Amino acid sequence: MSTALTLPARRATPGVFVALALTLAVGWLVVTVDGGQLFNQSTTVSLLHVAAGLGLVAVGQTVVVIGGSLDLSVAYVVSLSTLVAAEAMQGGDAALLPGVGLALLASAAVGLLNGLLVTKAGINAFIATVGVGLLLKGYLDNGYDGPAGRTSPALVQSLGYQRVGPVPVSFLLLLAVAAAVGIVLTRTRFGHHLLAVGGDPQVARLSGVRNDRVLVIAHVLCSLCAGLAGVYLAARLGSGAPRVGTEGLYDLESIAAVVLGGTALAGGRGGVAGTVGGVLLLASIDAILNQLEVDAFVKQVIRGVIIIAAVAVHARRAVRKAGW
Amino acid sequence: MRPLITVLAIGALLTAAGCATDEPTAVASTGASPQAGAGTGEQSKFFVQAQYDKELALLGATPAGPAGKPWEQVLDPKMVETAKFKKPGPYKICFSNAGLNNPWRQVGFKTMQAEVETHGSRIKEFVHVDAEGKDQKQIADINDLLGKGCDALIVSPNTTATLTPAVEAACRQGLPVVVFDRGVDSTCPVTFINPIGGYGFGHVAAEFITSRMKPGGKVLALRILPGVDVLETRWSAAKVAFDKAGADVVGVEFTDGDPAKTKKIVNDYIQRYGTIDGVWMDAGAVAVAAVEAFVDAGRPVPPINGEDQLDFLRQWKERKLTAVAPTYPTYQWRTPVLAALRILNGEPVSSPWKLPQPTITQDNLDEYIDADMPPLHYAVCGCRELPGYPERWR
Amino acid sequence: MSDALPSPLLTLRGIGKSFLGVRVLGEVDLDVLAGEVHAVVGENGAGKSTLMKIVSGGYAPDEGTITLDGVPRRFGAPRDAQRAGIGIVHQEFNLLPERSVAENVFLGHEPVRRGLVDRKAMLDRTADLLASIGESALPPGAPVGRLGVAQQQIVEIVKALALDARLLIMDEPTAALADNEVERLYALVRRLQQRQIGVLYVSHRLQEVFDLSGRITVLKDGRLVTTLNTADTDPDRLVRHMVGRDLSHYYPERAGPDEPRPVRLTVRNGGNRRLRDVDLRLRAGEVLGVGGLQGSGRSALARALFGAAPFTTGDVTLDGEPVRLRSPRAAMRAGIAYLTEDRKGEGIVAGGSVLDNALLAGRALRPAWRGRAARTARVRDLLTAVDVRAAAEDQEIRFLSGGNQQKVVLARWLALEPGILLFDEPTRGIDVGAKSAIHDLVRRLARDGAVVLMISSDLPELLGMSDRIIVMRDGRIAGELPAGATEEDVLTLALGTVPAAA
Amino acid sequence: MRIAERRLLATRPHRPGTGGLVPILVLLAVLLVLLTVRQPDFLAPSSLMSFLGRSAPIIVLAAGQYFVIVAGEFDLSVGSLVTAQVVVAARLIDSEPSRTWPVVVLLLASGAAVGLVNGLVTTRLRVSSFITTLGMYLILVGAVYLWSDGAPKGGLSEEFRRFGRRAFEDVVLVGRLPFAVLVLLAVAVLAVLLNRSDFGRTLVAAGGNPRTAELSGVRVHHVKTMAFVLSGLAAAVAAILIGGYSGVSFQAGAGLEFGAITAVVLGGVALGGGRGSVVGAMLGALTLETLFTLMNFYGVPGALRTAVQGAIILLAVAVSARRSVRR
Repeated sequence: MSTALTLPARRATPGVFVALALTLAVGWLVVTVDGGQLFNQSTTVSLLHVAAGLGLVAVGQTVVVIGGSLDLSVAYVVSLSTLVAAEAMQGGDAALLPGVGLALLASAAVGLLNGLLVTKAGINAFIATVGVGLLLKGYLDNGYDGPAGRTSPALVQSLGYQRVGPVPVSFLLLLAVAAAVGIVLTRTRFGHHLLAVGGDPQVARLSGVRNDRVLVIAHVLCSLCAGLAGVYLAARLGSGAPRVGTEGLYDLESIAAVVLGGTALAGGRGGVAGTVGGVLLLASIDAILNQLEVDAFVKQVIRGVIIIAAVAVHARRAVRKAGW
Repeated sequence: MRPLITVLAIGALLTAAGCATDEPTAVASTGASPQAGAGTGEQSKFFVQAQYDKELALLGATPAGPAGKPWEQVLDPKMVETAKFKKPGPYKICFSNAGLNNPWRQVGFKTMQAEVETHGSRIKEFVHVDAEGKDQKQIADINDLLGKGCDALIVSPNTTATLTPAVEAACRQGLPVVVFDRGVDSTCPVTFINPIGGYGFGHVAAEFITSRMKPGGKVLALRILPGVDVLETRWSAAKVAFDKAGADVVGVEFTDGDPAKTKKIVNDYIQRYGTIDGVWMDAGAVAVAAVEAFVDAGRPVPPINGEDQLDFLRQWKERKLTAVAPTYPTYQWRTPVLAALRILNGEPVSSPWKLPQPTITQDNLDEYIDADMPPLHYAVCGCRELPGYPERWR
Repeated sequence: MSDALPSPLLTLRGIGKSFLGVRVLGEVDLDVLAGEVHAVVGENGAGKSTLMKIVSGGYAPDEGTITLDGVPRRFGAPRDAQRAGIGIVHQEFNLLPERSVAENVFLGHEPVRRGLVDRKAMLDRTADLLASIGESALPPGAPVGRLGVAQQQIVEIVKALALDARLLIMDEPTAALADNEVERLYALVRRLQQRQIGVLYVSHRLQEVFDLSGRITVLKDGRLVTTLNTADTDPDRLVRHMVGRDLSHYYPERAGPDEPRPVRLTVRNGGNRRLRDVDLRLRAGEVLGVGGLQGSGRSALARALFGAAPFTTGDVTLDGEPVRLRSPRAAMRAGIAYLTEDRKGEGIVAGGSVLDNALLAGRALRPAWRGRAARTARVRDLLTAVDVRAAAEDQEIRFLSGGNQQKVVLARWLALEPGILLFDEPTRGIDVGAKSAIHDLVRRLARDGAVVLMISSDLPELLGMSDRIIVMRDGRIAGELPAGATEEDVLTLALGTVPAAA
Repeated sequence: MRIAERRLLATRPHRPGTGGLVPILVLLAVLLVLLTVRQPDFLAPSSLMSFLGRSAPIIVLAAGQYFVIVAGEFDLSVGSLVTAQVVVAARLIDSEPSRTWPVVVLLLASGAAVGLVNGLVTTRLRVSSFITTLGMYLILVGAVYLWSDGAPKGGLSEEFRRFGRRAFEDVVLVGRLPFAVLVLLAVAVLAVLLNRSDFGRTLVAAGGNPRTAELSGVRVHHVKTMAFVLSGLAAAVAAILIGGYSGVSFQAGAGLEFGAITAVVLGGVALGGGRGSVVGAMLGALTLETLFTLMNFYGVPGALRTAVQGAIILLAVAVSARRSVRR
């Protein structure tokens, strides 16, 4: 018999947004002193574009992480999706929607495979998704020796480069997707069940939740988000790019963003808002260091330190609230 | 029951993967297959016959320009007017760099920085943004640079196709754009600077190897990664050469630039085929590892190619290898700065600006070996009389 | 069992189940009528939990039929059983601490409006359900992790009722409850009965079985022994059915009141976040019982003495010398052992072997390379001595029954030859046979000069085993009672209804 | 019935997790048979020895990773640690033979130090080890590039390189005995002893149920930190062997963390901790290496290899997941 269940932090207050505000303030100051300008139009647009790509992947990653799972195949899904979209479109606007549809369908299929391997075959998510990632890498390496296909110009125009003031359409897409996923997580049965499965699979199962189905759907959603990121990148790059996902380190960076946003890797706790904050934080740090022309290697070190420090702060807060 | 089904499903997947391997295997090991002479397989979609012919022709051409300064020379010059870009100095020059993630780019970038220093009075600011090998970031970087009041923009694209729209956007701002190393699918930049190119590299190496081994000899091709355009063109030219010479390409392997993996692969090929008659490489990064694999196995090193990295050149000399080192010279990093300054001064430049691409052979090997430089330094850097030599490159 | 009875709500016929070729249940028949409380009793390992899991859809039976309302059923998953109207209140809480009461209650069947979860309806209906069982004080929006154990128990029950359950399975529902809270549960069960809900009630506490049930089914070794009308039997006869023999006396003889033995451990003014003003003297050879309600500081006292949540104020002496019990290791070095209340969460390493579990403390405290074989041999002897029943010593401990797991944990501590043993609910959820074995052992340890501090919610056990009893309330020692005290004495102190004359 | 039950526990010799080795042994055997069919002389002593020698680094890494994983944690920093160590060694030795041994000692010490930091951050600051070691990975990669200005400098001495490259020649029975095999043997023996020692068993318990372990006197933070230190040390040994085998390169450790984790899981060790043996982990690594060699001999096209590798890993792990008794 367990002792009384103790209560950790109820809702992770979006501490990441405090960090974001601080980072931007300090960054603005430093950049200004340095003689640069942090918030001019082009910098802001660049920042939001970088955030849009990573953000879409990270929002999807949030879903699986809340369910207590993990997806390390997203980088390859992103690449796959750019190729499927661009090759289906072949530079024509007529095939725009079918192209997007096909890309999402292919991504969903990968998510389905991930989900089935994790639930039905009982393979740990880390290994299952690394394995699927290797399968995809094999397919991409074997089938493509470089960029292929052409994205439809209309998509490039709209999703790739169009913006409203300083805000790119792609970032609006990210916000829309994040809002939708946020509603799914907090307001639908699936969301409630997912939080339960991530929090305690046994409890969920005995409460009549179909754990396997919930996790499979979570993996499909995650891959769909990665696929959408792929569509965006195809629009941005004008063609399918077999290495764009791995170059972008979307697998590890998306997990970093999720964790920065306060979602626990163990599952059962967290939300999309924090993830978007985490993505913006990562992108802002990048933008600031870019302005200061900091060496890429220094950047990497700083990024590593910030990720560890942020999670340590989260952990401290959780410990203080929960007691032992 | 369910897990069983899953296991079976994965099994089926595996079998499928296994099946799919058959065809290309047969193609890769042409010697073993009945259709010998069918060659090294389907030509890459990167192969463009006209481009290939042009590059091979340039290999024999004589460059115009000052002797001894290959970074200022041009092969087959086609001058364009730049008067509309003329403006008074000093200038702010911006550089969007694909990455600094390998020694070649490191050496090149240091050379470029040194070149900038020599123009201290004419360049007031040199802004460098590193895209860390990410297309997406480089697009954002270029966009970002457009808001910074640059007088000229130098771009070394991460990928040709995907960076084209961003470069075109930069051109539309009326800014002189200079592209080097990899190109873009657009004529909007004022000029595109690069050496002869991948076909030349791959062809020179493959010709050398086929000429030094018995006809129909077994060749192992070691490649770094699939899907990198520069490397793909090198291999597609080598394919043509090997097929023409009737060489038996027993394997085309990817090493990821990892010397340990390279040694393991070479070892296994030695064990499998007894002798290997030639080793072709699409880049020099793991050439030394390949040489070591033969040495450690107690076999003579067959004809092999590397690049102009000093570790390979030293091995070549010490072990008296039968070798050749086509280059993709790092001195090309000097040229964009020169070109930008000329353009801003309204002087005509050649577009495209084709630089000579020397090959290191047994005859001129000693010229390039420099005992003081680190092992991964690229010998054909054109940097010896630049400020800060040699410390800057160490 | 007579033909005159109305047709039953649930009928089980010939239920059987095997795991890995071992038959754990066979040919079990059982009926539950609407509005009946039907108790199921038996030793640990008798198959009660397995049977309950079969009825609630956790396992599919290998043989036999389940008929609900005259319709034969097959449950592939808990979900199917829930849909059919069978709810279960688990021995171990199935609640998510981070989620609200309402979210927990409606987990798996959230009300939906226009595709979205209708949060308002969820809160309202939870409030209604709570009111219907007289618990309207419980806020439906509060996170479950903030509630006390008894309240969590109520949430469990409401969770089962939310599905309009017509049959409710209660598996050791009082295991976590203090005695005054049990009364509330009784009232609740009777209210369910009035609503014509059938209740399958599994418990080790015979008192409850007699207080609540109309009929009792006894299982032994996976088989049906008998089904009795509660009115026609008594505890002694029931126990004979359960164990197949007479248990003439439950509790072993105390040591005689001979010469006072030396004081081994004293605490003066001990306090920490959960304890205040603790003064304590433990003598060699005595069994000190600790009573009190859940959360009164009983476990906190044991944890403080064991260094898991140390005293922050006050002085502790051992054999007259001051000691600092800052960590479990320090306490272990001082010869103190602690058998935790939460066996699964804190007592065993579920995936470890029986032997690894038994060796754990010795390995941790005195790592050594030489002498390992001798230590292992000693632990083997201990495992035999405490009569652990397992297929092999490298069997994973999670496959053992609760009683056998507890014996392994005991062996782990005995291997250290501790002088002071802190037992926190050592017999909770353990069958009668294993229970008396543990009682014998406790007594024998005391006779050999050890100090035993025994926390128990089971009043007969507390009274039967202790040489002396202290009762905790609100983090303090509310009073001390000699051997021979009555249940009323303990309850009075625990509830604080009469000022304790200390 | 009762009497039958009262018999003593079957005291078969206690071998932690031997049953879990069956799948990996079967897989290894199948791969070896396939290999021998294609290349009969692969099993010749000298060929086998050189295969073992070149596989030594990843096997050593898997042994180190085992201790971290069985304790319920991850170490994603080992690959970058190997790279950093090789690059640092080259720069410090700078082809000067006399500096070999001091640098070897320094590498071991710095490997242990990185492990210590990983362990302390994970246990004391309660940062999930996935994040700790991911951060450490970024830091090490960034730092080493920064320190070397983007290109490795200096060079390794022959003395340093012999550990991974040279061998005792003309040894009876095996012919050629690479030093790396001896190092591997020593590491393997040490790892098995550690696994069976009190430290090893308490570590496994700490991975299985940290609360129980803590309350049984295990210093959970301490043993987990030690596990990270062991992983760091293993990375240092691997770095010495890899540097020796193939020289200095930024690619020296690329991807090794995933390789090691995959190997450990392939060897039947549960991610999440508490179950599996170090022998299984090392066999898992050997199996992976055998698979790569097999693909070399069968001439599987380079681009497809990852797919084959992925499929085999999924298949093997699915089979052992199915085998592990579900209740």
